[in-house]
Amino acid sequence: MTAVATRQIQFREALREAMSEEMRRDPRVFLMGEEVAQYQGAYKVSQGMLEEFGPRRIIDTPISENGFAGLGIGAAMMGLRPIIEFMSWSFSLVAADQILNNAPKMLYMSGGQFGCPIVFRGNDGAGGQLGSTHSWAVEGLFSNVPGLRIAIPSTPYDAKGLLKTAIRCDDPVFFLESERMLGNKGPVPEEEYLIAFGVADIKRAGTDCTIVSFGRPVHFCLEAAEKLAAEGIECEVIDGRTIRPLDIDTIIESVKKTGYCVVVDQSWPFGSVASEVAAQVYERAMDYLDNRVYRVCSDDVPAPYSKVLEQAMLPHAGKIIEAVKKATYLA
Amino acid sequence: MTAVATRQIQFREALREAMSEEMRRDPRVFLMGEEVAQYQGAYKVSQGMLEEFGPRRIIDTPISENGFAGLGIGAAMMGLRPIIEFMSWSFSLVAADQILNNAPKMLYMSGGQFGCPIVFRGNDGAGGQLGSTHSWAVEGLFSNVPGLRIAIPSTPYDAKGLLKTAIRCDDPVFFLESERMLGNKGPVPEEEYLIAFGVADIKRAGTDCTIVSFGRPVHFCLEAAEKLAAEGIECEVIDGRTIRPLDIDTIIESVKKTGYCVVVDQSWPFGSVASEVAAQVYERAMDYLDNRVYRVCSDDVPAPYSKVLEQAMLPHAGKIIEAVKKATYLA
Amino acid sequence: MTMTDPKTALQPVDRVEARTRLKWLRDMMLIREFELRTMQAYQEAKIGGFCHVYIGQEACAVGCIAAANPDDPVITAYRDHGHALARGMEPRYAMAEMFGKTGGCAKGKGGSMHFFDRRTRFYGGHAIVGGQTPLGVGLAFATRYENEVLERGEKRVTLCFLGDGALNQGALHEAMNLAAVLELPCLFIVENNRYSMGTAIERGTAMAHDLSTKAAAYGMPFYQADGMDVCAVYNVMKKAVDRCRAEQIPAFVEIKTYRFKGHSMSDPQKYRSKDEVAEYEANDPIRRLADALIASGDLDEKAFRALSQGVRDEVRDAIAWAEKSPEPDPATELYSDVVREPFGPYGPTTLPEMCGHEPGAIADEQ
Amino acid sequence: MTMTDPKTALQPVDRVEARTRLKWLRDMMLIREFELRTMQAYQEAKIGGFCHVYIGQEACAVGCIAAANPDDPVITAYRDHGHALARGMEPRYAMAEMFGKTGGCAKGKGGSMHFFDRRTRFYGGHAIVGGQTPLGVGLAFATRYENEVLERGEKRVTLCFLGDGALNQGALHEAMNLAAVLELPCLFIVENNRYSMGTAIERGTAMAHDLSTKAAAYGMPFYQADGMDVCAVYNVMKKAVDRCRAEQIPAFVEIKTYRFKGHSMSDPQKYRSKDEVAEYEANDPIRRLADALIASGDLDEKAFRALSQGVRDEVRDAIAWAEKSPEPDPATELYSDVVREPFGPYGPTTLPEMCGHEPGAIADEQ
Ligand SMILES: Cc1ncc(C[n+]2csc(CCOP(=O)(O)OP(=O)(O)O)c2C)c(N)n1
Ligand SMILES: Cc1ncc(C[n+]2csc(CCOP(=O)(O)OP(=O)(O)O)c2C)c(N)n1
Ligand SMILES: [Mg+2]
Ligand SMILES: [Mg+2]
Repeated sequence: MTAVATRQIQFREALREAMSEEMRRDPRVFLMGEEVAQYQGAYKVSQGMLEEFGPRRIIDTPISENGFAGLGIGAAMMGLRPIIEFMSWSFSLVAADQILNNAPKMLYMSGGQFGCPIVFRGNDGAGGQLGSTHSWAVEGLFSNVPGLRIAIPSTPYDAKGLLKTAIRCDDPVFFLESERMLGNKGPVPEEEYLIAFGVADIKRAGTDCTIVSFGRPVHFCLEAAEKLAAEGIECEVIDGRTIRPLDIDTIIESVKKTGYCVVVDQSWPFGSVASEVAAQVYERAMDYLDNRVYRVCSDDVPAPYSKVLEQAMLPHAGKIIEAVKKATYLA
Repeated sequence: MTAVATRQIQFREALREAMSEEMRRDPRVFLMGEEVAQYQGAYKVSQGMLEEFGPRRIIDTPISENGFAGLGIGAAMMGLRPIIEFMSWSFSLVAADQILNNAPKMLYMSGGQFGCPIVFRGNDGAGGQLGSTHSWAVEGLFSNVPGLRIAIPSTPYDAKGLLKTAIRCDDPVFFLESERMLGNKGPVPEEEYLIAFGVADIKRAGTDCTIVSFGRPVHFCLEAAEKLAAEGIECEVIDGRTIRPLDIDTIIESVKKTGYCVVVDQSWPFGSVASEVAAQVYERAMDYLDNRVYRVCSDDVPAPYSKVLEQAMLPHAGKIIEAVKKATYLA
Repeated sequence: MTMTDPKTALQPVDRVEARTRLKWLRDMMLIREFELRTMQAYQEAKIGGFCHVYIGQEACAVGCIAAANPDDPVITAYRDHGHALARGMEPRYAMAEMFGKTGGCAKGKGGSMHFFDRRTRFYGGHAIVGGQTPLGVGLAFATRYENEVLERGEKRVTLCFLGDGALNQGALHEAMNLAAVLELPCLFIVENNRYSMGTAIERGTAMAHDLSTKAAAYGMPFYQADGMDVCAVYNVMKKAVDRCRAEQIPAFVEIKTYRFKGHSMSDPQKYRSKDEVAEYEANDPIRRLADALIASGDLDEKAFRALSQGVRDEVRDAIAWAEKSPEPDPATELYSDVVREPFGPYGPTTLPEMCGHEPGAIADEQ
Repeated sequence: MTMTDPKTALQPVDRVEARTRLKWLRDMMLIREFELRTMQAYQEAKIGGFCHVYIGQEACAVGCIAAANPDDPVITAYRDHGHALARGMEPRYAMAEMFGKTGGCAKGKGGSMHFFDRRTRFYGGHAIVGGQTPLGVGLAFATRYENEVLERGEKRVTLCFLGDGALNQGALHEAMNLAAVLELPCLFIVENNRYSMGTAIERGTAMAHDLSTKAAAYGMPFYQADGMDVCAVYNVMKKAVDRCRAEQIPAFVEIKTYRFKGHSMSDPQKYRSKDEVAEYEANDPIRRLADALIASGDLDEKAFRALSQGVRDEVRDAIAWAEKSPEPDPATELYSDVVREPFGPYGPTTLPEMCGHEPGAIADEQ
């Protein structure tokens, strides 16, 4: 509610602004990926960037994710600052070796000689009826790996601030966007700003139950919180914003206050970000918990194509409301 | 202590027996991988199998993990029963797309038409000073994915029984061995037996603290339990044996009895199998827990080469003893 | 290898009766009609997700599959409607799949990009570019294994279709090398429609002007066909299929084709000119075959109209059937078909309705 | 491309003084001695993990690197000792690395398979077969980018070494195609020692007898050299390097070589005959160069013995230094060098002692 004058822009525009500003600021930054240049981006995130920065800095690639992910890492070892776009993080599986074996370990393996200041970014998560192969929420897999940072914004404001931080970061960052949110509008100031990694954002203050989430499901949490507020339950919705580093302090502080905790995570439940948050909450705040932590994840099945099945599988406000009620002994 | 007469064989021999017996039983079973045939296996697991089964069923491949993993999946779709050996699971990252996008989802995507009865097996985990790229404990990554089973034996006996079950399974199985254990000897009866998936084994009974582990660290747990017993602390050591399905019931039963729980996992901590076990233990037995669950994992850093650093990174008896003491308020 | 000149006569086809060519015409018309109605249904939001139509490329699937035997395995990428139909999947199961209904060929779990049909040995629709190629080699491996180890069945070949974009994926190269060194009868059939999304093949693939070099790198025979002439496709494929079957070796086939529509349903197509599209449309493989059959006296305008009406009816019925097919019930469907041997939360596996009609048709498998 | 006949004269090298060839001889002898002592140290369990020695292949690294400029990036696979030394890493840092000591080139964190040296622009030792090839293309990309966007530096080429086994990894093919379509000056140098572990190249790679087909598939110039003749390697590489530097394009180089020892320290070597090994050993690249230099009067037996003694001393010193270098302290080292911008449990990054000697040497980078 700070300034009514703040302009509203789309999530994709926020991403584009972040990249463009950083490219103007630092000539070592370039953008590479499938259809990012001439096509103006498969999802129009990079629209207009070829025109501004030219074909040496906005670079189309063939469908060779392992190849161009590795190319980016090699370039980063030499001090450039690549932004590598995966049209979808689902396609990053063919590049798993490069992004998991090389990017996050190069500095360590080389005894501090070669860092890897690179951003991998693209669409993550299901929700578009794309079926099993195209619906990965990779945070469930990749967050296990040390040496990397994972950012997962839920609003245009966060997207811009976090992406600028990611691009300036001297270490590899996995930046998880969502095709379902690219058209979302939100306030983004004209002035430059950055958002530090490892700082969660309390998207809604509340006293009765802590809800922790990351990325797109934050919106389902807010929707659930609105409905629950109408029933007199005031939830605190914490948007982690980055998974690595995880701002567990903010979460613990909230749980100590509310005594209840629900974690909402769009990936599969087993060994997920939700498992980790739950485990850490218990470890650090068990004495403050008045009930067990409830986890709301995608169902433990491959992503189906059918709309009804897909909706049944994904976290949504209804499931979150149910979980909060269970967590707070109202159901 | 059942029969002194039980012969002792090596872990690698147990694996070989499981494969050979199943190949004799079912002509649809074949073994494929790098150096499995003429070289007699990079780690001699398949020694002699080329001679017995011939080059049509014991098949050497080029260094093309994504290619031959996919080959196996295609063959499995047609009803064959491939055993695909990864010299190391660390090399499965180049095959991540095939093993994660295809194997565990084919049945679902095809609406029940094409199953994938395949076993991927090989060495997993660190401990041999192989450095960051070669020291993956892939359970930390892959256990997030539904549609597959993950078996991780700690003894020759379990290895044989579980591998036979894996080969007969109509669904994909990731079978995680350990190069560090291949030479370990243990009792394996001459008679045929199978070990069902999802059935944990209590490797040591105890009353004071539950220790849950999987694979090679089970031995460190037993070592710790011995030492703790000398101090009067009787630990119950549960070997999960399979991660998917997870035999949470056996774990919960034990925790209800002991009131304390330590989970030992050779992968990195974040979103790990340990996180999952901890989260489930809290969810199902919070009222029985007299302290928080302690997790012992590898340190959250890339695997170093140096022996002292690597040993410092991995779970070992010392760390487990410390965790048990903390968990039981003795430290 | 000779290419027929666009807009001139089709290649003569030896030993193929006019009746067969009429069937090809009908097959191509069915695919075309199916795809037009697919586009319409997508606009009406009856179909979701990504959807890629096959309009313009019909001669590829029809000509290739005509050259193969019914028990030769077939596998392809996500632009899979044409292959499924050419192989014999009834349009209703295909349409119901895209409508996300239980009657779909994958019970609504796969969608447009993941069609499957056990009965016709159609091993799918695969949406990760290049990801189907190692699977194709695996199918070829299995047919050889069945012959040589299980000692049953005839010599078979596998048709593994891919787009030109897949030339740039490492998976294809590992697959080709494996097929070559293990001597597996897999035909890698590149449907070169000149674009992967908005990327012209020359921008994405080295040596795009001479794909025979890709075959040569693996010592494979190379074949090339004009994909706007179903007869040419058939002739070339027949040679390739016969040789690979007899010698049990792989081969590489380039079919030069074109997609008349956008990459998917949301493609502004700024990367190519209207003139270019019009030029190819003037070379429509359906029109060409129809004209040739009329010229040879094997078809007249009236029969052609009847054919048109026939496929229209069939696709209309398919849509009506798909509309009526029930939505899957999450209570039973979400957790079924995850595993064949249920455990924990997972339910049993069942075959789609489509397979129910011919139980045991492929009892030899699995 | 002419191959020198084994056991005959070496190729004449234009514009290279005898002094330079004497340096090559010493470099090769240093690598040989280093590797012999490495094997010994491994037997004594002073070295752990996987360890792959370069004995027999010395002419490859030495000849190739001689043909490049000091600021041309170099990258290779896990059999990396020879490249690191040829590039100028002092043996002590290499040996200490394998001893797992803080004085190692990667502070004991990398090990035998992961040598790195910023000062000499040696971008590592990479242990996933083929995994270094996209990185190599990235280095080439960065050199072009520096010239053309950052407008600094000279035209450079990247030497990207790989084993013949990497020919079968998809990563290489994606890398080659990217280098070709993006026009990046990367030399893919295959050290074809005929085996990947126990797999003879013919068993694993289609068209093994003519690797020029692999280059042709990407429209790259192809070069081939006798890897047992350092002069031949230099001559061929000089041509390749000069052309790729001038035209800023990629190329593919096959160097025919042989490893005299097993794949790693635990290889029974049943896949090849003793005779075969003996035949290659009779063609020892070090012996050949020494003989040639003696024949031309540029070296005598006494000078040769002095050289031998020199490298023995140098490696003995390296071992002594490595022995004395301290073990890393887990309290500070385990959590350092994970990230450049520390957070949570992570400590700061520091350069290895090796780099301390020339601070700012590559200040232009990073
Ligand atoms: C590994 C991977 N990367 C990217 C994509 C996104 N994608 C889907 S189709 C496509 C273009 C493929 O073109 P082509 O192979 O020529 O097939 P066509 O669409 O022409 O039939 C791309 C980039 C994908 N599905 N998989
Ligand atoms: C992706 C991958 N698969 C398997 C291995 C195990 N491996 C290490 S070296 C090697 C053989 C490589 O041979 P080649 O490339 O010819 O190199 P050379 O040993 O002859 O120098 C194999 C299979 C690996 N490191 N990476
Ligand atoms: Mg195409
Ligand atoms: Mg080799």
